[in-house]
Amino acid sequence: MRGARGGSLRELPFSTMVSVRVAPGSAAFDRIGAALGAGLPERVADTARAGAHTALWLGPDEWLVVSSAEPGPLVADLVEALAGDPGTVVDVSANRTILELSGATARQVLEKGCPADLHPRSFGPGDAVTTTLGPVPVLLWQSGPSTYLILPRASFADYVARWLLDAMTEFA
Amino acid sequence: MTTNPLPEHPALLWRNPEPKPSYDAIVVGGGGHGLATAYYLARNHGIGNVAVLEKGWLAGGNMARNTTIIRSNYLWDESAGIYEFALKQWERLPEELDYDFLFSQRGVLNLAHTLQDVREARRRVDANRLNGVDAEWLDAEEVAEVCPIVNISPDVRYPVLGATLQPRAGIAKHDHVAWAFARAADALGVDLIQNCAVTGFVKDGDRVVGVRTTRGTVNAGVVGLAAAGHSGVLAEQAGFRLPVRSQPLQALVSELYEPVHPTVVMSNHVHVYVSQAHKGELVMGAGVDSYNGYGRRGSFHVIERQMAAAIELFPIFARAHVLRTWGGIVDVSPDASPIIGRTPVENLYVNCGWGTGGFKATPSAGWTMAHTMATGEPHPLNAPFSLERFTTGALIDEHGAAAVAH
Amino acid sequence: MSAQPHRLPSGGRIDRDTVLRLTVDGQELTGHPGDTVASAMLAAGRLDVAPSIYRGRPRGIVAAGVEEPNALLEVLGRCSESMLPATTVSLVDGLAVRTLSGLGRLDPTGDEAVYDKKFAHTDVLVVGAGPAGLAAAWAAARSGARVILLDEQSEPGGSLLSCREETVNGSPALDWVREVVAELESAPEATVLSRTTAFGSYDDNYVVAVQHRTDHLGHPAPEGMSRRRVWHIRAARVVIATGAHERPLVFAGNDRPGVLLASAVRGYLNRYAVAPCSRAVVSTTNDSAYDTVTDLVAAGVEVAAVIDARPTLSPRAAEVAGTGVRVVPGSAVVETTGASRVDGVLVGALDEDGLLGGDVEADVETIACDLLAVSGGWSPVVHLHSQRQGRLRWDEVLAAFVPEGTVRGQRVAGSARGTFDLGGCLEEGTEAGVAAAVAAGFPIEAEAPVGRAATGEYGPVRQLWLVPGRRGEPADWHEHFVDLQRDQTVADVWRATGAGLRGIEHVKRHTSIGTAHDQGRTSAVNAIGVLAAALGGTPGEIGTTSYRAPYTPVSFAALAGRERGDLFDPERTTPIHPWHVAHGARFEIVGQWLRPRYFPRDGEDIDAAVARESRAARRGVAMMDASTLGKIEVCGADAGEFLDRVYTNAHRRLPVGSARYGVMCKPDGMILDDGVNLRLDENRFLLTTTTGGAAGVLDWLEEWLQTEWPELDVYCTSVTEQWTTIAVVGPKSRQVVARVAPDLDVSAEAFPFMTFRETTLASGVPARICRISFSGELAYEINVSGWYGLAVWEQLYAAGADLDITPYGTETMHVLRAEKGYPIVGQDTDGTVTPQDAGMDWVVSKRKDFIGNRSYTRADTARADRRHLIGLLPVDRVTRLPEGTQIIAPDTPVTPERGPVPMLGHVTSSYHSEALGRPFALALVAGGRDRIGETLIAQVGDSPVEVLVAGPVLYDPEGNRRDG
Amino acid sequence: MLLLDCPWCGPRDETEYHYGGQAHVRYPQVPADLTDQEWAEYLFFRDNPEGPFAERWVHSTGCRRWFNVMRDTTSYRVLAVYRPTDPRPEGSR
Repeated sequence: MRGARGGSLRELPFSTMVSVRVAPGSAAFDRIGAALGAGLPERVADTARAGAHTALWLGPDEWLVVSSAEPGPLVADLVEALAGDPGTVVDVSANRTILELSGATARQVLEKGCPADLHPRSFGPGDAVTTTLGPVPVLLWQSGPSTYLILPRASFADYVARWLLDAMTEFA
Repeated sequence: MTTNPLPEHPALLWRNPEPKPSYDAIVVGGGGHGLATAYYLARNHGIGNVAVLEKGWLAGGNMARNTTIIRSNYLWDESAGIYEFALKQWERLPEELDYDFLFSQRGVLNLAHTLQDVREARRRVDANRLNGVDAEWLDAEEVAEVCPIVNISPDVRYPVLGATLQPRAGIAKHDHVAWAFARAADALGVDLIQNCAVTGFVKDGDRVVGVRTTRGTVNAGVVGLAAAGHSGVLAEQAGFRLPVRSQPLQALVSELYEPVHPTVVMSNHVHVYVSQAHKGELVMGAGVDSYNGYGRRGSFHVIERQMAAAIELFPIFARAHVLRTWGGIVDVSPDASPIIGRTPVENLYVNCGWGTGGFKATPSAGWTMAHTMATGEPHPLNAPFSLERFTTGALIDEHGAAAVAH
Repeated sequence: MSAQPHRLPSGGRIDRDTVLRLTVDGQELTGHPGDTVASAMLAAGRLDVAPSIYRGRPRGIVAAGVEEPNALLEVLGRCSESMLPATTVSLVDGLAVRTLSGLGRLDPTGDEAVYDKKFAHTDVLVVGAGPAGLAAAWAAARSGARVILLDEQSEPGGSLLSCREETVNGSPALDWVREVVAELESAPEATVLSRTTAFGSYDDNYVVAVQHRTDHLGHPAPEGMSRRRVWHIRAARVVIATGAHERPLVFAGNDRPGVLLASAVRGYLNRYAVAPCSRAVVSTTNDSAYDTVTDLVAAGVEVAAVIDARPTLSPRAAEVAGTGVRVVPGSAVVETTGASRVDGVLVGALDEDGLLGGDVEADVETIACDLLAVSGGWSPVVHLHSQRQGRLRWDEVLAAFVPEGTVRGQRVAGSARGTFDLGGCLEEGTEAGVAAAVAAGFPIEAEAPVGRAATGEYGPVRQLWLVPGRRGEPADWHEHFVDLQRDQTVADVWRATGAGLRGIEHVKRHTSIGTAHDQGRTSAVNAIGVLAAALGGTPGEIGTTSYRAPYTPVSFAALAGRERGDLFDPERTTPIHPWHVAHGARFEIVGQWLRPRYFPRDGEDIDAAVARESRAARRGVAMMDASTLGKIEVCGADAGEFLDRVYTNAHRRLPVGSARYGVMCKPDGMILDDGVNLRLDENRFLLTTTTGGAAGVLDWLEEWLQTEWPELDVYCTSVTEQWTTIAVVGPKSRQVVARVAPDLDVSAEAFPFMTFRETTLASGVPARICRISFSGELAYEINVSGWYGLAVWEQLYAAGADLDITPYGTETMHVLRAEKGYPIVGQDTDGTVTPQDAGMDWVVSKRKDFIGNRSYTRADTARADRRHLIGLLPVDRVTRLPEGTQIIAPDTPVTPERGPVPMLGHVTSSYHSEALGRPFALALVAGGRDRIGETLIAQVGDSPVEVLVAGPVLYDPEGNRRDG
Repeated sequence: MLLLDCPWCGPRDETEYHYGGQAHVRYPQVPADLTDQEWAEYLFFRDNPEGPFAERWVHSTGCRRWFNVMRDTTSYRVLAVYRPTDPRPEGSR
């Protein structure tokens, strides 16, 4: 959907997503980082991008890799990098839906329901945090100066999309 | 329009005596339960040399903060027994205490929104009826007949599929109830001592013989704790632990409105319980905050969610105004049922763990606690509610039937 | 302009060029933009509002702000709103209102306005845009810090909006206000919000405020623009600059229309250009009312006298007296006269104890007037400070409760902390703003603006809590009002103390003083003073009642925000949901999920549909969307060990490629959840949970892993939505599965029960197919990525079309599983049921420990007569027992009126079985397994129904059908 | 609305967390060795002090990590936040 003041919302379907759990600082951690082309980020809100893959920090030993590559080969590569060490690699491509909200008013739309501090001094392009939007837990990832990716669990996607469209009405 | 004020209180409520050095019995906590305990010690057991020690002002804790719902439609036999006994007392207390505390048997509806709610509700109705508790199952249209402002549209997120109705349930004016017990206890010779905090217990071996207070040490034959949220703190002073957690519970009232809500409606699923009190204010409970807290306040999101739920069920409330919110400290037990009985300390008895539901049980809590203190043995009604049940596993789990036991 | 006879010819912050129409109680009035309903009423010469709530006494406008106790409105319209003070409702054209007697009306018309929220984070939050707050925000914003300035009024300025002669930095004060606001509005990180009331202050500087966004517009709001917005503000530092409220005086007839707060009179004169009278008397205990006096004089209103309770003239009083105004010191108004409005006052002299000296009747002077302006001193607005447990101190000199110390991260500035002079407010505000910015990490220095006002230093205050009546004792003073809205008087307070009450909380409850719409803004401190007078002692010894949010009332709808209607609560759906909708499914709510309950065909009711769906599953083939089941991947070298600890049965030796049913319990031994678990490889399991239990089980596993067994090499990943799960059930299911999964050998030998296979479907979709059955029939569960869930569902539906493959819902699923005696956690269990109770001793390992095991040897848990899950067969073969029906022993007298009827248990599940051709039930019955073969009574309402106790497995007890 | 400082994610609103009750209550090594009374203590009995209290929280909508908080149950003020592997600060229980 598009609005007069430049706000738009769309779904980005069929992105590969892989959940990675591994102990930070371990050899497997380094191998997985290398396999992705950029080390796994180690701080809250950090993301690391290389080529088709972006790794999003979810927790001290948990990442979500979002990629334009095919799920099967990527999972296989990462499993190989883990090499049986403690940790896990799980294909979760269908577990979440990716909604893209963009436009000059995007931040204002989100601030109607997201308690995270989205002010540029605190949050900017390349940052991603787990938070809530209205009553729904989401992964919120700012992908550009006025573009945000919102990743709810897929079963909530319809609600979140309706919530966002409602919040955008004021700026339409 | 103008309206009628509440009935006047009696000209004299109570004396304000100084504590004596010694009493036959001391009740720690001058809330509804403590005052009722003292009253029944004097009335039922002839023990008038009793002091109620209250650290603040009489009935200033949860008694002053609750949403005044009275009902007895609990699931388990033990609960039905003690709450129904209380309801029968409520029905005679205005006369017995000669005090119009605005007991209004306007009925309580417990709404069902899911098939699981319906199963649980019908189970409870059937159990209630066999336990001698009045209970009916209503379908959605019948709900609307009892309470026309309930939204029974099938097109809402959690449609009303039906409700249980306890016609004899209702509300009373909380302060007036406490004052009625206080006045009656005072008249029977009980000393009601305010601004008197218990700071410790005097023990002779394993036996309690008195209490230390901010107004000096007072000796006692027996001591009963009726301190709700502070029970755990007192137990620790006496040297034992209780399986209770003290948590904030918030509630709120609106401004006064012309009557629109003739009954009491509770919904566990959407999480609302609301009545319209005599003056016209909507009285509504919010949820229990998750954490331990003695701050008599909770967090705002709990209130916000409560309002969303209220409007979902009662669209007419949209433009009502929240006038005042507040918090109390509820002592929540693992099975959402109270603990009334002996403690590991001889001659020290406890009445606690009522969580969010103690007001309605005021008469039976007082009655059974007085019995236990006077005789050293539990009354049949409170025997199942012993501390020992947590060891044997004989819990009285009211969570399933009433996640919120208001 | 005759419609506004009391409008002054000039001045005021109103737009005289625009005339707005207003209807009050049916009376048509006019006003201007900038007016409130109250100022427009006063301009028209209308002072009176609806009579008082209980005593029906005439009442009039008293105040000019939120503290108004009398003038409450119902604003009429499509959906009316009640209990809004006339002093706060901005005038818009065509506004129609009704005045209320303290009792509102709820409009049954649906409220279709939009309400929303806004989350904001700021370095400095300043509450109140009066002189102190403006100075604070101005200073803080210069640092570059994020600053939010809130104010409840229609424009910034606070008390300065009502001023006349005050200056800041040598210019008229309102010029300074304009400059500061302009500077703030141009600062990139500053936000100025008017019509926004901070009503609640919560832990860690979380302040909530409601912004009124549309009512004042006078035209419909743009679509989607919220009528009210609740701001959730997390602030590093908070400056509270909320000002003070003036107190009225307590004397006989003080409720008569025409008695107004002195500061309100000033506001009407200067802000709204309304002179609400022609001849005024001013009665005061302090200097502040003298500004009202000089303003009245400047506006051409005759001031008949100033009655000053203080025995000697303060410098300010003397200054005003020097201008020719008659000032009567050491005196008070003891009574008002007049029918529906003040037409005069009686003035008496007070001795040093505050009593009327001498011959009361002879010494009282009558002064004619049409307005009495009163000032009983000022009460700082300490609500936000107090809501955070900030302490208060009684200040004998100021005669006010003032903040004592500060709340962490907060400062109170200006008259909110008892600094009542303009210069002091500006200095304190600046200092607070600087300190807040510095503390938030934005170093700055700023020099305070210099403020000057006619009243410089705030002079002495006389504490005058009740002006004696001319006759009788306090217990008789039924016209000395303490709380106007609640109609409560000095006599009422005396009655409370006479009953034995000593504390303000008890007196409040006895009298209801302070509980009205205004929450005691004009009455609370006076009540404390009156109580102090009754009991002896000072107000400080009495103390205050608690301050609670909200500061001013907030509508339910504003708090609910968007969480209404369609957005009330998320509906969780599976990828197949659109298909279900398109095929007419009726849904059941399970947790937040919507699940198809049944798929009626034309004209079918639920029973007919379920019978048809059941037949298909038992005789042909049927399919169900089981995607809502929770799914958790558990990986790691210790995964098997971990599952052994959390499930009652062993999982460590489960072969790769196999499935096992598992039950998990709480430490108290009661069933928590269940599901079928797959071993994907040596170190990987896939657990399933109940639909409602998914999130809780994941949390449960993580809790044990992280807090008790961090040494275990185990990682849990929720994959609930990753997999779409489709159950294909029935004797013909093998055919259907074979068609969509041609690479799979689906023979019973090659693909036995409780195993699973990975394959690729004919459509190219990778799938994991399990031979699991929740019905006792041959059945498969096909798991595919959610991306392909709908497509694979449609493929299966097409592949089985010639076999009449039948989609079914949860109702049929329940019937099928109940016929086999499989319990549903949460339906056949209720948190008090052990696996043994549920007849699943077989799933409880005797060889390993697990969470809950220890509890089974406790006295109650070990009882033989616990309630067991068993089957019940109504003997009449007709009655379908309502779920929840209680079971009693035969020959039990059903006489509840004579005492509780002993109950043995209850019906947990009950259905008509198409397969058995009869109704049946599952029930929890005391000692049930020892009663098999007995006849018991199911008490259905008043009707006893004989039921035969049976084992729980009623259909195919031999298990012959699972392999097809 | 408490503001809790997750050791991994930093300060977040209370609504992102779930409460886990008293900290430092270990699951018994061998439950079978406990008397019924001791087992009951583990199951149901917890400290409930008025004042500093060491309690557990989990950052449910964030990093899903459990951690400990020392909080005053009267003022609600957070006195310390520490990881499960860190020792309990002085002065709490």
